[in-house]
Amino acid sequence: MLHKVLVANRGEIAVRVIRACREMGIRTVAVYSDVDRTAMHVRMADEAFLIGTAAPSASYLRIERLVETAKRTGCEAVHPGYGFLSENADFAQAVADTGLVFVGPPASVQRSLGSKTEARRIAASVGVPVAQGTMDPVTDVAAAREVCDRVGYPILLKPAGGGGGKGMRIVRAAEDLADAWRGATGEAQTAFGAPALLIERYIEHGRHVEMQILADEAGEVRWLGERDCSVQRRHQKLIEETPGPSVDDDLRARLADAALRIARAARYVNAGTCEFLVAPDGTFVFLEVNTRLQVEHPVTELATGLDLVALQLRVAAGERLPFAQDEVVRHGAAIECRVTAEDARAGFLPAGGRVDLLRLPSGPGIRVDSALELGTWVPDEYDPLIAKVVAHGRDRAEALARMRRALRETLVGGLPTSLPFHAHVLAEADFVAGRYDTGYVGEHWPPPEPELDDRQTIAAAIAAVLAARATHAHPAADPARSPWAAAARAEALE
Amino acid sequence: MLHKVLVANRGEIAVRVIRACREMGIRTVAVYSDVDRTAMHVRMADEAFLIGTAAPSASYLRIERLVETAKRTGCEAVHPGYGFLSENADFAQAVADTGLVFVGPPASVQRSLGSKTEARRIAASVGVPVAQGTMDPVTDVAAAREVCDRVGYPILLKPAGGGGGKGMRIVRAAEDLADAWRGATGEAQTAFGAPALLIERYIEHGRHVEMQILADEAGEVRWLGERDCSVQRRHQKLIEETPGPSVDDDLRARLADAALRIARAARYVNAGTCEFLVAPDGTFVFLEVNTRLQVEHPVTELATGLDLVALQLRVAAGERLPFAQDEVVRHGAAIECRVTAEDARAGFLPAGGRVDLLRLPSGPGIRVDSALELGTWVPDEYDPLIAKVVAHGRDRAEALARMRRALRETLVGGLPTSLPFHAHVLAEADFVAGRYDTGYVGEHWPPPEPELDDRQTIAAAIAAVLAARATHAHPAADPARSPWAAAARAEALE
Amino acid sequence: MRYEVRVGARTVHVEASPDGRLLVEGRVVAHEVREIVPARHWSVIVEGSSHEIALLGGDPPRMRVDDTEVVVTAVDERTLAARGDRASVGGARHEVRAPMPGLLKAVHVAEGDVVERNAALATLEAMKMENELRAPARGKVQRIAARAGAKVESGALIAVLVDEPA
Amino acid sequence: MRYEVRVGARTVHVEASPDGRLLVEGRVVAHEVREIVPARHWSVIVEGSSHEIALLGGDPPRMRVDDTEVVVTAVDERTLAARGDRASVGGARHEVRAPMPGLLKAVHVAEGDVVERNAALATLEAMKMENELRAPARGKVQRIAARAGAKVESGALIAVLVDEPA
Repeated sequence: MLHKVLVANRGEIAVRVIRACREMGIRTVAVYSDVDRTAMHVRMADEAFLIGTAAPSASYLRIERLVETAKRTGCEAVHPGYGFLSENADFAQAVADTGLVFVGPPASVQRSLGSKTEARRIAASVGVPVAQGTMDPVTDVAAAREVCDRVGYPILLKPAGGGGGKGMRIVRAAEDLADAWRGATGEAQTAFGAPALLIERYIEHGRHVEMQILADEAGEVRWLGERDCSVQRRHQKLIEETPGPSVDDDLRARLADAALRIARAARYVNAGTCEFLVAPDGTFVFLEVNTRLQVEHPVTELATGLDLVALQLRVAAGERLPFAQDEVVRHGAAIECRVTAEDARAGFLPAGGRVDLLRLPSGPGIRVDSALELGTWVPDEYDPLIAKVVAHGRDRAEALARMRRALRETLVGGLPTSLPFHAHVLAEADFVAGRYDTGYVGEHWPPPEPELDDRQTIAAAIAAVLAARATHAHPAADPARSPWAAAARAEALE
Repeated sequence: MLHKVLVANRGEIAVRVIRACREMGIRTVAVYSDVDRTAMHVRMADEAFLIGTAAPSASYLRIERLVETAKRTGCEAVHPGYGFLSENADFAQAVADTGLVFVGPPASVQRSLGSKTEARRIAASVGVPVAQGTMDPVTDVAAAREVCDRVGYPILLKPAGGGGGKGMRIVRAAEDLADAWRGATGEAQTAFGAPALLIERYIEHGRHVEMQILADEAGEVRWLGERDCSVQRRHQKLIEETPGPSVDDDLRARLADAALRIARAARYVNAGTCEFLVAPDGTFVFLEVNTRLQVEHPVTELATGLDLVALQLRVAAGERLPFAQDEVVRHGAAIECRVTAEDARAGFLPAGGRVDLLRLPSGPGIRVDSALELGTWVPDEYDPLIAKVVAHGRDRAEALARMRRALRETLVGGLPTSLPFHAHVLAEADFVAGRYDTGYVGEHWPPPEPELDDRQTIAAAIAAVLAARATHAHPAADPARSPWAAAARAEALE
Repeated sequence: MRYEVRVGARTVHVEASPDGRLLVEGRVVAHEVREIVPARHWSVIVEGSSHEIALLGGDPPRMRVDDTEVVVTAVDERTLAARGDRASVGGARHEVRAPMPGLLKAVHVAEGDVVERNAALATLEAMKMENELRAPARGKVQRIAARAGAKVESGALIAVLVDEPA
Repeated sequence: MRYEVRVGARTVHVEASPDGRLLVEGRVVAHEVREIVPARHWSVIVEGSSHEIALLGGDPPRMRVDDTEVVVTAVDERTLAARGDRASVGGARHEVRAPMPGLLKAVHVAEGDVVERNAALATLEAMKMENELRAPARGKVQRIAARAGAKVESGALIAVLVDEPA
C-alpha cells in the first residue's frame, strides 16, 4: 500500500487523482505553476509546492524538479495524470531511477508503444490488423507521394513524434498532398519538435472505438469495455460513450481480443487504452495505445463500478488485480461531454478567462469531474478542458436524457464554452439514433442559429434591458465584470 | 404517458421531481410561497405560480389552491414530494375528484395506513409482528398508566395523529410517565391538532430498518431492498444506508416478505416504505408505512440503478412495473447524509439564513440532491434539510471512504449546519464498524471539541487576522456579510 | 427610455417607464423578474412561463435563455440615434477578436469583401495549433485591423464585419 | 498590530507588521496566503502543508479548517486592553441567542448559576418542536436577557455566560 503520492498534473485530473488518494488514505503532494497558486488541486492536496512559471516547459514538464520534489517530500510514487509527462518515457525512467514508483507502464513499455511505428509492428506481429501505409516515418514529400500513389487515396498524414490529434491531415486527392504535407509537417515540428510524418490509408465513415485495459505486474490483463469516441473535431474528442452504439457482442469480443494480444506482447502494466478505427463493415485497424489514464475514463467507471485511479494505484503498489475477467460486469450506458473553454460557434477557438457565473449539475445519474469554482481563473497556457459532465443510465436513452437535463442545469459565465455544441448534439437526431462516425462534427456543426419562443424572447429582452440599465446606473462598478460595459467601451473606440 | 405534472412541494425534493420529469419529457408546473420566488425549483420548472405566503398553511398546504392551479394549467397529475400534503388523504382525494392523477397511493390507502392503529391491524392480520401495546389511541394519563403497567417499561408514547418523530417520548420508569405524557400530548396537539397518543413497548438497542416497495395498479408489488436509518436524533433521521450493516440475507428476506404482505393487504399502489424496528436478536416489529417517496430514496436508487421518481410517474400513469422481482439487483453499498441548516453543536437548533459560501462535492460515486446555490435564502418556515450527499461504492468501506472525502469537500457558509456531526460520525469507530442502533446519537454526540494540528492552527490564525484586518479596513462594506463585524457590533452593545 | 433589443435573430422594443414598469412592443406583458446575481442572472416569469436568463459575457454579449445560448444586445434610443444608420437594425457590426495571444499566420480576406457566415477570415497560431478565425455572420469586411505575421494579444481586434443583406 | 487569536481551545499570538509580514508567536513562519473569496475563504500553505480555511459565520465566528469546524476569534491588543480583564483569555463570554423566532417556554437557570457545557438553559418552541437552548461551554450565567412566556425574534439575546474555571 502506498502512503504518499506526488500528483504531477493540474486541473480536473489532479483533483481526480487526489480524490482517489484521499479515499484510500494516501497523502498527496500537489505541484503548481505560479498561475495555479489558488487552483483547486493545490487546496485539496495535503502538501503543495511551486515548481515554476506558467509555460508548461517551465513547470509541469520539468522532470528533474518534479522528481526532486517527490523525493524531498517523502513520496513513494508519482501519478502523471494525462497529458504533460504522462506518456514521456524519460519521465517514467527518471522516477524509477530515483527509487520511486511511476503510476503507469514502465519506461520500456512507454518507449515501444510511444513510437507509432513500433506500436504498429507489435500489433501486426500478433495478428492485429493495422492500416495500410508506411511503417517508418517519412520526411520528404516526394517519398510521401510515392507511398500515397501505392496505397491509394484518401490517406491520413500524422506526426510520427506525438499524438493527441495535433498535425493530422486527411488528403483525398493527389493534388492536395503538397499543401497538406506542408501544414502537417509544420505543426508536427511545432508540437513535437520532429517534422516526420506517417502515412496511412484513411478509412471513410470510420468510428473511433477504443478498449480500456488494465494489467498487473504479474502479467494478468483485463479488458473493461469499449468507448466510442467518434465525435471529434480535428481529432480532438468531444463526446465519448459506452457501449458503442455500433458495437455488438462479436465486435466487442474481437476488439477485446486484439487489445489483450497487444498488451501481452508489449508486456503492458497498469491502465491503458488501445484505439481502433472501425469501418462500416465491422472490420477494424489498430491505431495506437494510450499508455496512461484517459480523459474519458469515467465513462468506463460508471458502467463497471470500478475506480480506475484506485486500481492504478494498487497495481503500481505491486498488488495483483483484485478481480477476474468474468467479474467485470458492465451495467447500462454512460456518456461524457468534455466541457472546454472554447467558443464552439467560433470554430472552437480556445479562450481562457475568469469563471464569474457557475452552476454545475448533479442529481440522479450525474457525475462531474472538474476543478472549477466561481472565480476560478482558466489560464490560456493549458488544455482548455474545464469540466467533464458524465451521465449514467439503465440504457442509452436514459443516459442521454440525463445528460440533456444536466447540460440544461450547467451554467458557465465569463468565458465561451463548448456547451452549445454539446446541447445541440445531444438533441440531434442522428446522434440520438447512434448514427455517427468521425465525420459527424464536420457534417452537423455549426447548425443554424437556435430559435427562442416568444416568451423566452420577451424574458431575454427584459433581462437585457435591466442589465443595460444596471451598467448605466453604476458606471463606477468594476467594468471588467460587465460584458455590457466592455461592449460599450469597444463601441466608443471606433 | 403523462405530459404535464404539478409539483406540490419546494426545496430539493421539488428539484428532484422536476429533474425526473424533464428527463422523461414531462412538462412541470412549480408552485411557490412568496419567500420562495427565487428558489431553484421555481427556475427549473417550465411554469411557476405563486400560491401564498411563507407559512405552510398559507401556501404549500392549500389543497384547493393547488388543485385549482393544476387544473387551470392543464396538468394531468400532481406529485406531492414528501412532507406537506404527501400523506394527506384529503389531498389525494381532492386531486382525484378533479380528474387528475395523484402520484402516490390513492386516498383510501393513505387513510387506512395513515391511521397508526389501522396500519397495525392490517399488519397483525397478515401475521406481521407488531409491538405490544395499545391498538387504539389513549387520551388520558390514567388509562395510559394501566396500559404501561400491563405492557411493562420501557415504553414509547407516540402521537396517534401523525408521524415524522414529532411528539414521541421514551419512558423508562413509571414515575416518569406523567411528565412524558404531558410533553408528548402537548406536542401532538400542536403538530397534528390531536392530543391522543399510542403506547408501545419500546425495544432497547433496536435498529430502525425499512423496506422500500413499489406497486402498480395491477397489484404487482416489488421490494427494492432495505435501508438502516438508526442514526436518528429525536426520531429524525440523519444518516441512512443500504445494505443495513446488521441485515443478513435471512433477515432481509423476512423484512421483504413482511413488507409485501402488508402492501398486498392494503392494496398498495406506487412507492412506499414499511418501517420496522429490529431487536438485537434479529426479531422485528412493524412500525408504520410511509405512503410516499422518502427523503432517503437516493440510497436505494444508487444500489439498484432504478429511478424511483420516474417509476412513480410511470405507475401513476397506469403503466405496469417494467421489471420482475428477480431483475432487481442491488450493487455495492450506498449511504446518505442529510445536511440540515441546524447547529449540530447547539443541540441541532434549526437556523435559516443566506448561504454566502458554497461548494458541493462531486466526482466518483458522489451524488448530491439539493436546491442550494450561492446566495440561496434558507427560510425558517420549512424543513431545515438543505442538501443530501449520497455516496456509492463497491462495498461499505468504499462508500464510507467516498462519503468522508465528499464531506471534506463540502463547504457551506452563512448558516450553521449539521456537517460537523456527519464528519464526526463517518470517522467514528462504532459507526465505521457498523455497530449502531437508535441510541447511537445520544451516546456519541456531542464529542469532545475537535483538535487541530500545529500547522492548521497557524493557518487558521493567519486567516483570522486577515479577516479582522479586512473588517477594520473596510468598515463601509456590507456588515451583514461579515460575521466579524457582527461579533464586533454585539460587543459594542454590551 | 426606449431600448432596441436584439435577441438572436429577433428585434424587440422595450420601453422602461420612470416608475420601473416595462412595456414590450408597446404592451404590458405580465412578467415577474428577480435578480439572482446582480446584472448577470435572472428569473423571469412571463405569463406563468418560467425562464432563467444568464448574461454569460463576450463581445457581442451572449446570454443563456433556459438551455439556449444566443447573442443579445440592448441599445437605448439615444445611442441608436447617435450612431445613425450605421448600426441600426440590419446593419449590425461584428468584431472578430483574437481569443488568445498568438501569431497571426495569415489573413484570408480584404476590406470590402463580402463573406458568408463561418468563412475563414484569418489563421491564428496559438497553443501549438492553427486556429481559423471565422465570420460570426454573413457580412462585408469593413476593416482589417491586423496584418499577417503580427503577434497579437488576447482580445486584439482582427477584423470588423457589417451585416450585408443576402 | 498584535492580535490574540483563539483557535478552538488554543490561543495564538500573531503580529502584523506594517509591511504586511505576519509573525506567529514571535517567529517568522514560512507561509503563503491567497484569498479565494474576499475575507471569507483562503488557501494557506504553511511550510509546504496546504490548508483551506473558510470563515463560515456565526457568533462567535466559526471557521472551517480543512475538514474541521472550530470557533475562532481574533482580537487586537487595543481592544483587549480596553476590555480589561473581563474578556481576557480564560474569561471569554458566550452569548446564547434564539436561532429562530419562537415562544420561550421556560428558562431553566438563574443569573449567577454555574452550568456545564450542553446544560439546558431555556426551552424555545419553534417550528412545532420544543428546542432546548444549551450552554455552548461551561460557564457562569452573567445575565438572563429574556423571560419565560416571551415571544422572541431570531437572534434575540437569551443569556450571557462567562467562562468559569472547572
